[in-house]
Amino acid sequence: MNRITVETLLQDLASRGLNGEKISEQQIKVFASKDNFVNHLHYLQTIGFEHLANINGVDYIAENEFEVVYQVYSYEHKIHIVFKVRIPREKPVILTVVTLWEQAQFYEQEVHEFYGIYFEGNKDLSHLFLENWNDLPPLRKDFNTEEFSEKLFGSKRHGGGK
Amino acid sequence: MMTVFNIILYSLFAILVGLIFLGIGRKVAARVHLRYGPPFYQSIIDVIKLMSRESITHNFVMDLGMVMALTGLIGTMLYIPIAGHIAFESNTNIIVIMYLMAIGHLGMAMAVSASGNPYANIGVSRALTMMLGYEVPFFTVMLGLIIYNQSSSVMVINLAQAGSIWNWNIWQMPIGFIAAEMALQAMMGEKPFDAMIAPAEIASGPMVELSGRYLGLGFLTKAVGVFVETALIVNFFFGGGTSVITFVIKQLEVFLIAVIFDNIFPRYKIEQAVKFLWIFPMGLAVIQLILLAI
Amino acid sequence: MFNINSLEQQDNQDKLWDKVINYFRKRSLWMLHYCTGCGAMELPPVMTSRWDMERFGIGPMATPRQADILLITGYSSVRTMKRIIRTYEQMPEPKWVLAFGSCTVNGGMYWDSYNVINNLGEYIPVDITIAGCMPRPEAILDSMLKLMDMIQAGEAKAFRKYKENYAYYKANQDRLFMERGPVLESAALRYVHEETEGGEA
Amino acid sequence: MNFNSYSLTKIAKEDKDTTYDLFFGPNHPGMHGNFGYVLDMVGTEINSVRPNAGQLHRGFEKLMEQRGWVQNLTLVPRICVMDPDPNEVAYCMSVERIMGVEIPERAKYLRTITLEMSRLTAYLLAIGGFGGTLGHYTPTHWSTADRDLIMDMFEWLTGGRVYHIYNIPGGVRSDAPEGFFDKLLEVMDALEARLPDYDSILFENPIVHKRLKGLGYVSKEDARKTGLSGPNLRASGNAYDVRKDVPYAAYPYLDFEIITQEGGDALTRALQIRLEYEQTINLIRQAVKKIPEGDVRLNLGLLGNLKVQAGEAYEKVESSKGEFGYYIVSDGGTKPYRVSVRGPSLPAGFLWAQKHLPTMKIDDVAAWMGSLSICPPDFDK
Amino acid sequence: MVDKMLMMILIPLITAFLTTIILKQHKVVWTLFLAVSGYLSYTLFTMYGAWDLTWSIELGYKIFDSNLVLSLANNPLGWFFAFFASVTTMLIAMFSIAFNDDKHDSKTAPIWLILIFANIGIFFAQDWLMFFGMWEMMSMSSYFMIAHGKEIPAKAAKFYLSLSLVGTSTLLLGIISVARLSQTFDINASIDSLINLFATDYNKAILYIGLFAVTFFIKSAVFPFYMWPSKAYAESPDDFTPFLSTVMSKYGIYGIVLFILPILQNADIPALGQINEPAYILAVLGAITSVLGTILAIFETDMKKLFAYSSVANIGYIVMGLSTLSIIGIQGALFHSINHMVIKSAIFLSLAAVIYRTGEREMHKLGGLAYRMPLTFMVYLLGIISAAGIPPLNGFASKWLIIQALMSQNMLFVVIAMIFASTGAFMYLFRVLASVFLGQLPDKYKHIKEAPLLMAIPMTIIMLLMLAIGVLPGIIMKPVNAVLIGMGYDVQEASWTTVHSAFSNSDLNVTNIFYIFMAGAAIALVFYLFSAKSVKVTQDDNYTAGELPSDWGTTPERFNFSYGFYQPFKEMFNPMMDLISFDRWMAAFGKIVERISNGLSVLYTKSEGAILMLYIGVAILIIGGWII
Repeated sequence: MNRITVETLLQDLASRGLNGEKISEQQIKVFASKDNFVNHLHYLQTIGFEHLANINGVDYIAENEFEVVYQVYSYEHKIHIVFKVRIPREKPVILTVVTLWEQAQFYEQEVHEFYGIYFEGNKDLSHLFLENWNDLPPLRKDFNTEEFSEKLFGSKRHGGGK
Repeated sequence: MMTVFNIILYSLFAILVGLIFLGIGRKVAARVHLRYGPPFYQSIIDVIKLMSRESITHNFVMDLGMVMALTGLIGTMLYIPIAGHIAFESNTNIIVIMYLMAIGHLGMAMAVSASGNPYANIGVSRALTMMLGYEVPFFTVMLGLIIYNQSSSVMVINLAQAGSIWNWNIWQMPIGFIAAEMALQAMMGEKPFDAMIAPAEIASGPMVELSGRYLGLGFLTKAVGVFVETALIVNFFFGGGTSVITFVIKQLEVFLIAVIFDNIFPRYKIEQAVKFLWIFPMGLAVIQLILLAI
Repeated sequence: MFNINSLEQQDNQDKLWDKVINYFRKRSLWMLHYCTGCGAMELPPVMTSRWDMERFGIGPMATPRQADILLITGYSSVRTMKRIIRTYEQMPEPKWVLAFGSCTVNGGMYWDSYNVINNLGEYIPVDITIAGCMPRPEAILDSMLKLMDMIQAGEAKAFRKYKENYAYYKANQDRLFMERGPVLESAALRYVHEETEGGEA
Repeated sequence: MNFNSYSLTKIAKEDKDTTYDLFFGPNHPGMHGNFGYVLDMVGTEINSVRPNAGQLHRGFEKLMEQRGWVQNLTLVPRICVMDPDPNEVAYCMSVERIMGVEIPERAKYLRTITLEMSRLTAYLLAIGGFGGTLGHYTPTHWSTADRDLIMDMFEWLTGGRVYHIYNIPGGVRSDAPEGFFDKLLEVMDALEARLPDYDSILFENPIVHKRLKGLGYVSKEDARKTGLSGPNLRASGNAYDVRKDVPYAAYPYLDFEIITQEGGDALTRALQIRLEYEQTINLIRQAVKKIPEGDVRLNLGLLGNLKVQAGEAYEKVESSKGEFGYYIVSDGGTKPYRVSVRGPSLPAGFLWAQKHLPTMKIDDVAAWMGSLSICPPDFDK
Repeated sequence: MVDKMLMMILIPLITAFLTTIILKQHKVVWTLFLAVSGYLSYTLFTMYGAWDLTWSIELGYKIFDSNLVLSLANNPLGWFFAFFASVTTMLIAMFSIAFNDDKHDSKTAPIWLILIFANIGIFFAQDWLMFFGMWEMMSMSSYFMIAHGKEIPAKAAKFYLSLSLVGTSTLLLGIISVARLSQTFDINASIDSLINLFATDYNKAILYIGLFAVTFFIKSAVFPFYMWPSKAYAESPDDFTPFLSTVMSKYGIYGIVLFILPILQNADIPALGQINEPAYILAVLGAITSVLGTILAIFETDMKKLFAYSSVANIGYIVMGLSTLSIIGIQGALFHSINHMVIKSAIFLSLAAVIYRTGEREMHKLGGLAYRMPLTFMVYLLGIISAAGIPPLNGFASKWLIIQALMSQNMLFVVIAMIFASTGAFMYLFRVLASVFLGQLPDKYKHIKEAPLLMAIPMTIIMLLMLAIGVLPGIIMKPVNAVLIGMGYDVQEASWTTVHSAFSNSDLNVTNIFYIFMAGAAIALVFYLFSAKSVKVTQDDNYTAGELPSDWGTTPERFNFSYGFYQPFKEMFNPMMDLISFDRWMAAFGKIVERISNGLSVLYTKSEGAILMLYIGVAILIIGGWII
């Protein structure tokens, strides 16, 4: 496979209905809809983007949306793609990509734990990190960690935050 | 009355010498590590501290087992001639010594198994497997000595080497000596044959649930064990000793060889260790045996 | 001869004997280092050639049963705290706790985290806290020597505090570990995904 | 009973009483960091494994959203205590990318030098780790003492032994003190002179070879697909190194080749560390030789009030364990809107644990972990 | 007064018929059984020294110009085995009263009594007719004992029976051929004639001896017949297993001592080094038996099967001791026979008590019973200490004698095998201790009680017996030396405390070792008592790397390492296991026969081994009869 540049990649993706922006010579960001993003990721995988570095969520509370970001990289083309999918905040459900990348299992578990996003098709969404947790998923913007810490650990009492 | 006095004296001597050996061993190991190391009497302090601590028992078997362990080793020690002296008038039979030592192993294994911790049990299973690994070659070397001297008495073997330094069995049967040294390394549980302790694998194995007095008794057992094992090698291959002092110095040499090897090898897995013991020391011992038989 | 109770009735007991025993205790400190956080990083230099704490008879041990000192090396998350308490309670007496770093005093830089306890002393008794993030090897060694002095003087008795004030510690521990509802009220908003709850199971 | 035709793990599925649980960590001498595996065992063989993570979870990503851009620099290195500088650099690079600024050349070289020094400390710890997991404490003592030479250099350069916070958005905090580079070269010579010792006691030790050979094999394709990175990836024959592929700092100016090895087992990974150790010393020497004069930081105004315009970027750095990536979203305020950290250990710590461990014996777990350089804080966050 | 000898064999027989009438009254039946074995023990005790006691009956037929006579005679060798067998039986009988309660009654008392009748008959038989009849009786009745009317045991028993059939057929062939040679059925006469045969026709003599040897080897499970005990022992009634292991495994040994040993000793046989050829083969077979038994025992998971293999290994020691043909070796072997009786009855009885309380035989399903059944645990512990040959208990002196004898005969590789086996013994003996008595106590056994009093008494007696024999080996050594004198060896009266060795300065004062042990114990105890007190914690308060086991659903059952205890070790033996594993052996053998007799395959698909052996037995009879 020949090495492709950022520009040709963006054109290619545009022809498939994906909007993208260039961040740097080796990095682009791509916006996908939640309906067919798995197909796009699969396409990217077939053209050499085989390294899934991370999956993370972002809480755009003002727009009432979550964003799930897939960090994909190609060893051949040496291009990094920030692959962004938006989902509504009320019904945060998105398809899983475990079928494409095995390690996505754990990234998805993590995103589920910290944002409460459900991954359809992922069999195990149990908590990896938090034990005895009954509050909001902590990385949501409306979760106030300072107040939580004060209530559970008494952080102010011990002189925290001064 | 004299016998009772002798028994107490010999036991205390063995424990003291064993503990100081362990301390010196730690010091030497520290020097290999480019460290200063603890004082040579550190092990004595450790044991006294352990004895004075609260300890945790799971059931009566633990107490029984640890006492049995020390019993076995002290019993063995009383059976071994030290520079020709012996605490108790007996014939110092090698096979008795080997079997008496087994009480110690059995007691220790029982005590740690009683805690019910799987780590301890894995350690015990490894220790017993290792025992099968080293006893066979070690005994094969002993067999050579017995055939050579036509006696299974340590005292007789010891006396047969008296006189010149060239009478020592280390010159008579050097191959056997190397085999015995390898088996001794495993017997003392030094690397590369310390799979039964293996902190990084099974969290120190048998010792995992031992605390306070149990660990203290364990240390005493280890100390007497070191004394007994080095004393055996000295009696068998280094002609015993003319005085207690030369005897102890020879023992220290044997022990330090083990300590040095301990610090230049990582540990074998248990099956690798047993395979090694059954190929190299066993092979050498058998060669020695064949040479003697011819 | 050796009697653990002698520590508790020290005032009306023979002082000399305790002094002797305390000497042995301070000269042979075995530590269990619970690597709760990053503070553990400065322990290897202290244990190995450069600072060599084995000079003072201090050595690492594998399990709580064998150890005298519990080292809490750094911040402790809620999940770790549970394990620390179990480990601490498994240690035989006399036992001492050394807490490393600012995180164990007031949460340090994690004071407002939702998963890091703020003051270790609320949950288990701490003998010595070493300030700093992270404490330098010299500080660690110094704290060890300080602990030795305290043991010799018979002052290091935090483990008895734990026994005497068990109700206090237990209440604090339970606040973290007992089954509890949401800490913050907003948790009621949590979305429940019908399909995964019902359909696929 | 037929002895050979079926393995113990199969028996375990038929007879429930044969299995038992073994808790490997968190407070276990063989465990690297505060992490654990709950092993379902049959005999001494592992049947299945449940990772027990989260003991180190501090909510980094949440805390970073609540602190200023520069305040976050205190948190960032604490994600990986063994190799902290790549985190600082990756964070700074992400911020700089969003701001669209280019740092001075000298700062680039200083960053490279700190990165490589940090890598050396991590490799020395890894050598010690290999010794420790195999019960061989001599190299552990030696390498920890050797590591202190670099720690002292760090202390001289940055004022901190473990956490340096030397890299800041816009360059580095201050220039190197006088005489620093000469001393650094001396230290490099001393460390290089130690290599034969490590070779003879560890890397060429027959028992080490026996223990590590064939342990935890990762094939070339699997390593690429499952997100392994760093020495683990290169030891499986993949020529991927962020320093070469997506060059940053002063790496484009330095002369080095990506070291790859075929093999993919624990022994290869151990030797990979040994080879890269040499390469790192070489890189530091080159960087010291080539370092230009000039400023070491941009003037970005009062750093405490730093504002970063809206934007986002993912920047990655090659650390001793693999690829550290920082994805930062800024909404133009004085605090980041979102910081997401990509740690290198997750694929190994979770995925490969579930692939590798169920064929392994309890003997090998610690050595396996060490060989994949699993560092729990970077996935616990 | 009726003849003592006759009384002795008739009383069990009569009682056997008596008990069939009141079979349902299990208390009465088993008490009668105890009474009979008590009577036998007492009678035999009074018979010591009365070597002229005989009983015989002429049958009135004539073969080979001599009258057919059935005769019994008191002789040192027979008495030696018979007496200790009876004492063991008595102890087991006491245990059986408690064991065979409403739930567990195996209703086997009458057959067992017949077995005892055959037992006495075999040990005192003076002619081959008596010997063969009793042998057959023993084989049959033991078959019914093992089957005890249940289905799974019946399979094992069938296998045992077919193997026995092979044995009896070879025995019959041997008897016929020897009798033809000596023109009489008298055992002693046939020994003399065989010794003479060695001088004239060596090969034929070896063949005759071989025929007997096969029978004896099968009964005592010497290699290549080492595999049947694991099946038969495991499936037999739990209170009968001790008898099977202690008494019945000695028939072959008795046969060898009675018949083969005098021939090898006195015949003119080409020597191989210091020892003659057949004896060397015997030694090698013994060595293989003990090594194989040990290895198989190490890997077994069923505790009764494990000790079945352990018995096999012990028989190996005894055979090795006998094969030295030296005084020390035979002393050791005979001593070890009795020690094995005592040890194995201790072990099997304690295991029977465990099975009685828990109903479980698989070791990994048990655990922690020492805390609930301390006495049973102590019996088992002392049992394994002596079984491992550790002083100051009884197993040591006999093993020591055997090792000394082997060394003095320069049988170097056999000694190594012996050491391998006796060190390996630690592994399997300890494994049962760790798995059954130590470790975590499963929740379902939390309320288990100590064994009932009637079980506790015989176990305690055996425990004391082990200690007594261990400290004063003379208890057994005196009769042993009587046997040796009876066999024509030149030995002195045995001492109470000391056993002798062939080497210089190597006589062993066993009592002294006991003193040394006690001294060690005293010193250890001082250290123990002068240390700080301990605190008792519950069994589940264990080091778990800080985890709470309950968080992960770990119950005591799931926190107990006992399955695959020696797994890494076992993997070393995997290639070898294919060869020695019983099932593979059978399957391979069965396949060959399957090919030969394709048409009859239906018959042996169900219990192929049994039918197969039957074939072999018949074939031996046909072919043997044709040759001779």
